[in-house]
Amino acid sequence: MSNCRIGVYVCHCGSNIAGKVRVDEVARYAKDYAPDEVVISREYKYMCSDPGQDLIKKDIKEFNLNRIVVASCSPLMHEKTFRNATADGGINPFFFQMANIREHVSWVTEDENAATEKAKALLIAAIHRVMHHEALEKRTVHINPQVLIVGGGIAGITAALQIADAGNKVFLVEKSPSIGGHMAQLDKTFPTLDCSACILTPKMTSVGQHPNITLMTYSEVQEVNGYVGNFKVKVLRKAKSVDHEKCTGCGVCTQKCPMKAPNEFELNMAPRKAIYTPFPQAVPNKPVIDKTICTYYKNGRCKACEKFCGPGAILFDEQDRIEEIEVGSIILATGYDLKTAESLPEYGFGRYPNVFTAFEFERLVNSSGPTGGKIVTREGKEPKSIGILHCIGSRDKKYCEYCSRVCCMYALKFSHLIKEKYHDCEVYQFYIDMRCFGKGYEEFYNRLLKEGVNFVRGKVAEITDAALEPSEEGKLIMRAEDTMIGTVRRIPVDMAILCLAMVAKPEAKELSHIFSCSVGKDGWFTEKHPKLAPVSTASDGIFIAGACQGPKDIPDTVAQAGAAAAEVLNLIQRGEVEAEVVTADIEEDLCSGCRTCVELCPYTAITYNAEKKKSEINGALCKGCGTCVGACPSGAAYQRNFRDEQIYAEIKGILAV
Amino acid sequence: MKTYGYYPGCSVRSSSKAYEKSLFLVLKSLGAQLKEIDDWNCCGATAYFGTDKKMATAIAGRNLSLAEQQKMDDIVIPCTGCYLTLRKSQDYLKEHQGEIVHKAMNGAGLKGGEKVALRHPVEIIHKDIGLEAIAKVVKRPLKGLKVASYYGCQLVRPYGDIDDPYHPVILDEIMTACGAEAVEYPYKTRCCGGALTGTVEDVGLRLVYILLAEMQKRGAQVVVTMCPLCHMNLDAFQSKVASRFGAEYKKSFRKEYKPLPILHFTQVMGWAFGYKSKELGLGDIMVEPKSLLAAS
Amino acid sequence: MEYLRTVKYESELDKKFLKEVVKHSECDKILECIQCGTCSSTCPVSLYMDYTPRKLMAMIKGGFKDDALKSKTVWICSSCYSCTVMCPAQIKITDVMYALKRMAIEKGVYSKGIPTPVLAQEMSNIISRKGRNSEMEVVTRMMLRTNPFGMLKMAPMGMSLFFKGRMEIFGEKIKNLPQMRKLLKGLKEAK
Amino acid sequence: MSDKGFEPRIVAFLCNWCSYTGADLAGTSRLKYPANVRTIRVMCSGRIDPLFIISALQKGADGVLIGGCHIGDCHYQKGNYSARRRAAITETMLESLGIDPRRFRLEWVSASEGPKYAEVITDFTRQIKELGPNPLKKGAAK
Ligand SMILES: Cc1cc2nc3c(=O)[nH]c(=O)nc-3n(C[C@H](O)[C@H](O)[C@H](O)COP(=O)(O)OP(=O)(O)OC[C@H]3O[C@@H](n4cnc5c(N)ncnc54)[C@H](O)[C@@H]3O)c2cc1C
Ligand SMILES: Cc1cc2nc3c(=O)[nH]c(=O)nc-3n(C[C@H](O)[C@H](O)[C@H](O)COP(=O)(O)OP(=O)(O)OC[C@H]3O[C@@H](n4cnc5c(N)ncnc54)[C@H](O)[C@@H]3O)c2cc1C
Ligand code: SF4
Ligand code: SF4
Ligand code: SF4
Ligand code: SF4
Ligand code: SF4
Ligand code: SF4
Ligand code: SF4
Ligand code: SF4
Repeated sequence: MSNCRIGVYVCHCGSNIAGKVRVDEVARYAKDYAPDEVVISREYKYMCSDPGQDLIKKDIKEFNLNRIVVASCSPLMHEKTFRNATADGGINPFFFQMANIREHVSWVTEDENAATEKAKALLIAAIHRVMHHEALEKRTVHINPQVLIVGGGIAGITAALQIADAGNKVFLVEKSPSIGGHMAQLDKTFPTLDCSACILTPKMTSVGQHPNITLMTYSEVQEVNGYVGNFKVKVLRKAKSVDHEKCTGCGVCTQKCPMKAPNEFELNMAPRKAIYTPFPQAVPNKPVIDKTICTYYKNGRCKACEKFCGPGAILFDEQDRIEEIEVGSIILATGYDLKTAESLPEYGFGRYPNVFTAFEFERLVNSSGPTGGKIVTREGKEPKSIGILHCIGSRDKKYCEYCSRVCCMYALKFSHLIKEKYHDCEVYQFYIDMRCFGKGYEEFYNRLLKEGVNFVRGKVAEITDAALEPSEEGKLIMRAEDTMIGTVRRIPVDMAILCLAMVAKPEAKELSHIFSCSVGKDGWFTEKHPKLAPVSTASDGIFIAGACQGPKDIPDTVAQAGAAAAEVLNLIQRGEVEAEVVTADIEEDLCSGCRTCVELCPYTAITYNAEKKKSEINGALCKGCGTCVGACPSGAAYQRNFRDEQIYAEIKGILAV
Repeated sequence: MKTYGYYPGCSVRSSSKAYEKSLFLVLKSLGAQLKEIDDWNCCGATAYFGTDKKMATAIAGRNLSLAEQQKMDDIVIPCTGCYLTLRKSQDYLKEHQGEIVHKAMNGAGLKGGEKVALRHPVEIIHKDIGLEAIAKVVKRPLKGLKVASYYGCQLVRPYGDIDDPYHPVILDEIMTACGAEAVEYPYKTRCCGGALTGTVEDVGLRLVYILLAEMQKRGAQVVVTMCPLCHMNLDAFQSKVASRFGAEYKKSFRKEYKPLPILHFTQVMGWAFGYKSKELGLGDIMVEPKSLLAAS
Repeated sequence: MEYLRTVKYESELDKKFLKEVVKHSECDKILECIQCGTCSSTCPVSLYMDYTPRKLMAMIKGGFKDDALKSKTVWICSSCYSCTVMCPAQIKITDVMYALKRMAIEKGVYSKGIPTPVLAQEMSNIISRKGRNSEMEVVTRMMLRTNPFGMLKMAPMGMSLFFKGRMEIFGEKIKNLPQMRKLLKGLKEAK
Repeated sequence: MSDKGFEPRIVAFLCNWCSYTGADLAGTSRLKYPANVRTIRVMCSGRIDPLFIISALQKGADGVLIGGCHIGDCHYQKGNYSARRRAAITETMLESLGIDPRRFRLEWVSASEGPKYAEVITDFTRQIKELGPNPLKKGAAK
């Protein structure tokens, strides 16, 4: 390419480079190597300083340069600086290439000759490469200010209110008939012991009434298309069989309905009707019909609800439908599940009636729960002794390797709630390590120590009802090594509570496909960076908040929801974002339609156009990894600024010395 | 008639002949038979792993290799001790290809041993043959007989691939298929004492006591085992246990300790299939079981 | 009254012990023990041990070689594998017990009064002589070496087994004994 | 082949996010390693076409290294899986071309593994020195 007029600049970096590399020799070598193309080759003390940059700008004008090469530090350090200088000089910033002769040469090489030779090779490679560069334009994408939030637990609620309060439209999609999530099931919350309903209900109501929030309960996201700023989302609105516009929430239908089913909200410890609202403070506080148990849907008889409904809100023939919405950003806040107790047969859940899960216990102490807040065994008796078993399924390589983070604290909370009601009840905490790391948490632990709870440091391996002596009869036996004392103890109790591991939602994997983000080995959504981008995902414009990212308590969940809201507001405020420049594309003529690339793209940016029998790349989705390019057997796919010919030129140059 | 390879192990040739006898009959009724590995040797047993793991593996490996040379795809092993020893040895052979044990085996003209599938009778009866087939050949359903199935350690642990290591059910299901009532109790896989009854008797006997007491309390009339060593511990040591711990039992549970008949599970199946007491070796059992079986 | 010194000086410990144990097959995960006590909790015989399995893990990690190898624990372990299937760190504790047994026998430091090592040795002798094992012979030899008077206590049970035809005095032999001997000899030479 | 003065030339393709940054870290930590390696930056190890490797060997490289993020850490989620798959193909390709596949290496180096980068380069240089000059190289062929 003889019309290239290249300016070469070799930096001393004080003595950082010049102390090891003979920079004058390197600069001369470049000129001699390609005397026709290299118009000017200089060395200078500090290229990144203002005078250094001015040198480039001035030379472009004076020598009519159209390509710039700087041999200095790592491009990760100053590529931007020199691209800007190049642009300021009046040529496209991509007609620039950098050679790293500091981090990769002067700082790591002992011998001066070897360093100088290596620097030459890297510089010649850059010269070869820059000859093949092309002008590239920066692009921007407009951001639609509407926001989708998936999941209406405390995470989704918090984020929705913050974004809506800032004046933006929010669609909140919740799978179940009411928002509230797991927090709605809790009794008191550690460490301050606020009543969960008291702090949550006002927030739920605000969501229900907020003019900027469109609440879509009993709904699920089915499909997401598009990219940051411009997502098209299909939401499945499951038929509620009740017209919520007309319904006044009077509850008469529920009273009259003859069909009962176990109430999931109460962990099946109480019944609900076929037409029901899941709990008294539900938002929206209007019922849905569970078609799987309603006799009308099963065999066409009943309709009692319809008969008694004053406003005529019952809609038996309502159908599931798909609603399409357009948003610019998305927050996933789909929460967690508890590991099923049945998956750990050694703890006898189901075989021994008085083995309870942690959630069952939350409902048991809750004054609006199935026992009206009375802690009783399944036979209805007051327990005289209770064992609380930590780390059930957590910190266990057979099940979940991680620590669930909240169970130590809620186990302490349980002890307190028990002691509050039954002062003389013997409460045993079987723990491995007491993890109380939040603000005020250790203090809460200390308080429990004073309340006279028994702490046994040792894990219970199994629960049986096998008595070995009269005092054990009719009890559940906790056999554990008291590791502090070094003795195995058998402790009989009336009730055992399993602090089960928090686990990712089983559908998280499927959601990660729908939203093009990823899940880690345990099924939690993966953040972009664990410390520096904890609520971002690998897909721009899609954020995560709350326990769907990993086990978390409410303070952390709320903090994260706020962070996710801030990220979204940041996008909205900016109005547009810069798109990746070094994206890939496909030469239509060359593409054989083999579809190798389609499979490989981590961002589903490539689609196969069946009509043309060619693959196409959506430039807005492509993040520029180049994987498709590396795999394309026809050479049809190419990546901007990393074209094959550019890399071949670099290879040629690097081996020319 | 399906033929399986067969590794008897030393115990069924001495203390547990009745197990082998009844196993053959039961399988015959179910349309299967066993072909013994010619010139098998002792599996090495657990104690062996405590002396020299490589030697133990080599000794067990000889059996696996013979089975393959004799063209057996799978071998049935009635003793769970042998079963586990052979399985662990096979794993070792797979993981240490080309190392010392393989070299020594090759030197003695022994090859392979990694392919043959190792099975326990309970597993083939439950999986390959199935509960329906059992129900079909039952002639004397064991109506009302309360049977405690005892699994012991080594079938379900450490592999855990045949049934749950903590709460297995396959033997209970086999017993139910024979018309009996399965007794639910928490110690189905708790250790029977293993070799401790012989070495550290105090501990061994106490383990036997805990098991028998628990079964008794849950109303078991008969206990079935699936391993000669378990059987030996529960059966032969029972009188000792009764005399040593009878008083403790009475104090704790306010009842006399009543010795339980301990049977090989195949004996109970054989009875349900209509075989005679003599054929099944019922007379070998310390606590006479025949009247109970006959009554059911 | 005599007061014992219970402090352990680092110089009394053997820091290489952990490495030695880990070298044995399937003992590689000891380092991951979180001292939860699940093993001791599920172990049916932990009550009779001088050190619970959990303690033994800590002792191995800490280099308490003498105490670990002399402990009764390894001989009381009945190899039931409960701990192995329950350990949240997936440490194969049973195999660790086996490894310690082997090391104790090798060094001849096992705790006196425990007949298991003798049993194991007798068994291996019989197998290398005959290829098959005879319960009667093993037990008799073990008793004679460790506790001759115990024989008398065992006698009644032995008699009843004998009368039930469940005691074989002369064990069987395999046919191809030369092969067995060659195998064992090959093994010894290879080592 | 043990040319005493043989100084091999090694081309290293490094991904922008992990390995290139790791190499930078080796520099900022002033670690020392042989000067035989020359780096080419790509955005992702998934971009690397096996033909780049062949081309480098044809043009006179004595060894080729690919550096990517550890499996599971790819900045682009799964580009390094492609790299791993292609590395296997590359090895067979090299063999069929009569090139010792040990002249090619795939290593995972994270952005914080400056010392590992230095070790890898040191070790690979040593290995290539043992293998001697690339026989494809003109003039080097015997
Ligand atoms: C027994 C127990 C006691 C606890 N006690 C306390 C305590 O005292 N103090 C404390 O700080 N923390 C406590 N926690 C932790 C607390 O529950 C969580 O921190 C909190 O609930 C996390 O909120 P979230 O919104 O992230 O998830 P969730 O509460 O799980 O909410 C997720 C929501 O998303 C919905 N959803 C799920 N999937 C979809 C989908 N595909 N589409 C649409 N919607 C979907 C769900 O229906 C749900 O409404 C306790 C946890 C447990 C297990
Ligand atoms: C030994 C140690 C190791 C750690 N290692 C890790 C780790 O590996 N991983 C991890 O995640 N966390 C780690 N942490 C925790 C981590 O350091 C903190 O989480 C983090 O630094 C907190 O950041 P910050 O900005 O809140 O506070 P700081 O880092 O303390 O920053 C506060 C800033 O405010 C300035 N400032 C203070 N007062 C005023 C004022 N009146 N006016 C103006 N400016 C003011 C200070 O000069 C300072 O620059 C570690 C902490 C310690 C002590
Ligand atoms: S451009 Fe880079 S190498 Fe040159 S002076 Fe600036 S920091 Fe140093
Ligand atoms: S009776 Fe009608 S108005 Fe009242 S809650 Fe039911 S559906 Fe709504
Ligand atoms: S029609 Fe269905 S929902 Fe309505 S009252 Fe009858 S059973 Fe209940
Ligand atoms: S928080 Fe406590 S109970 Fe929960 S897994 Fe962690 S250590 Fe175990
Ligand atoms: S891999 Fe290349 S040829 Fe195949 S579909 Fe993609 S762009 Fe077209
Ligand atoms: S360069 Fe990467 S992100 Fe872009 S289309 Fe190709 S594979 Fe997808
Ligand atoms: S169960 Fe495992 S992790 Fe826990 S103390 Fe025992 S060996 Fe250690
Ligand atoms: S294998 Fe040994 S240590 Fe482990 S539980 Fe069984 S008897 Fe105890």
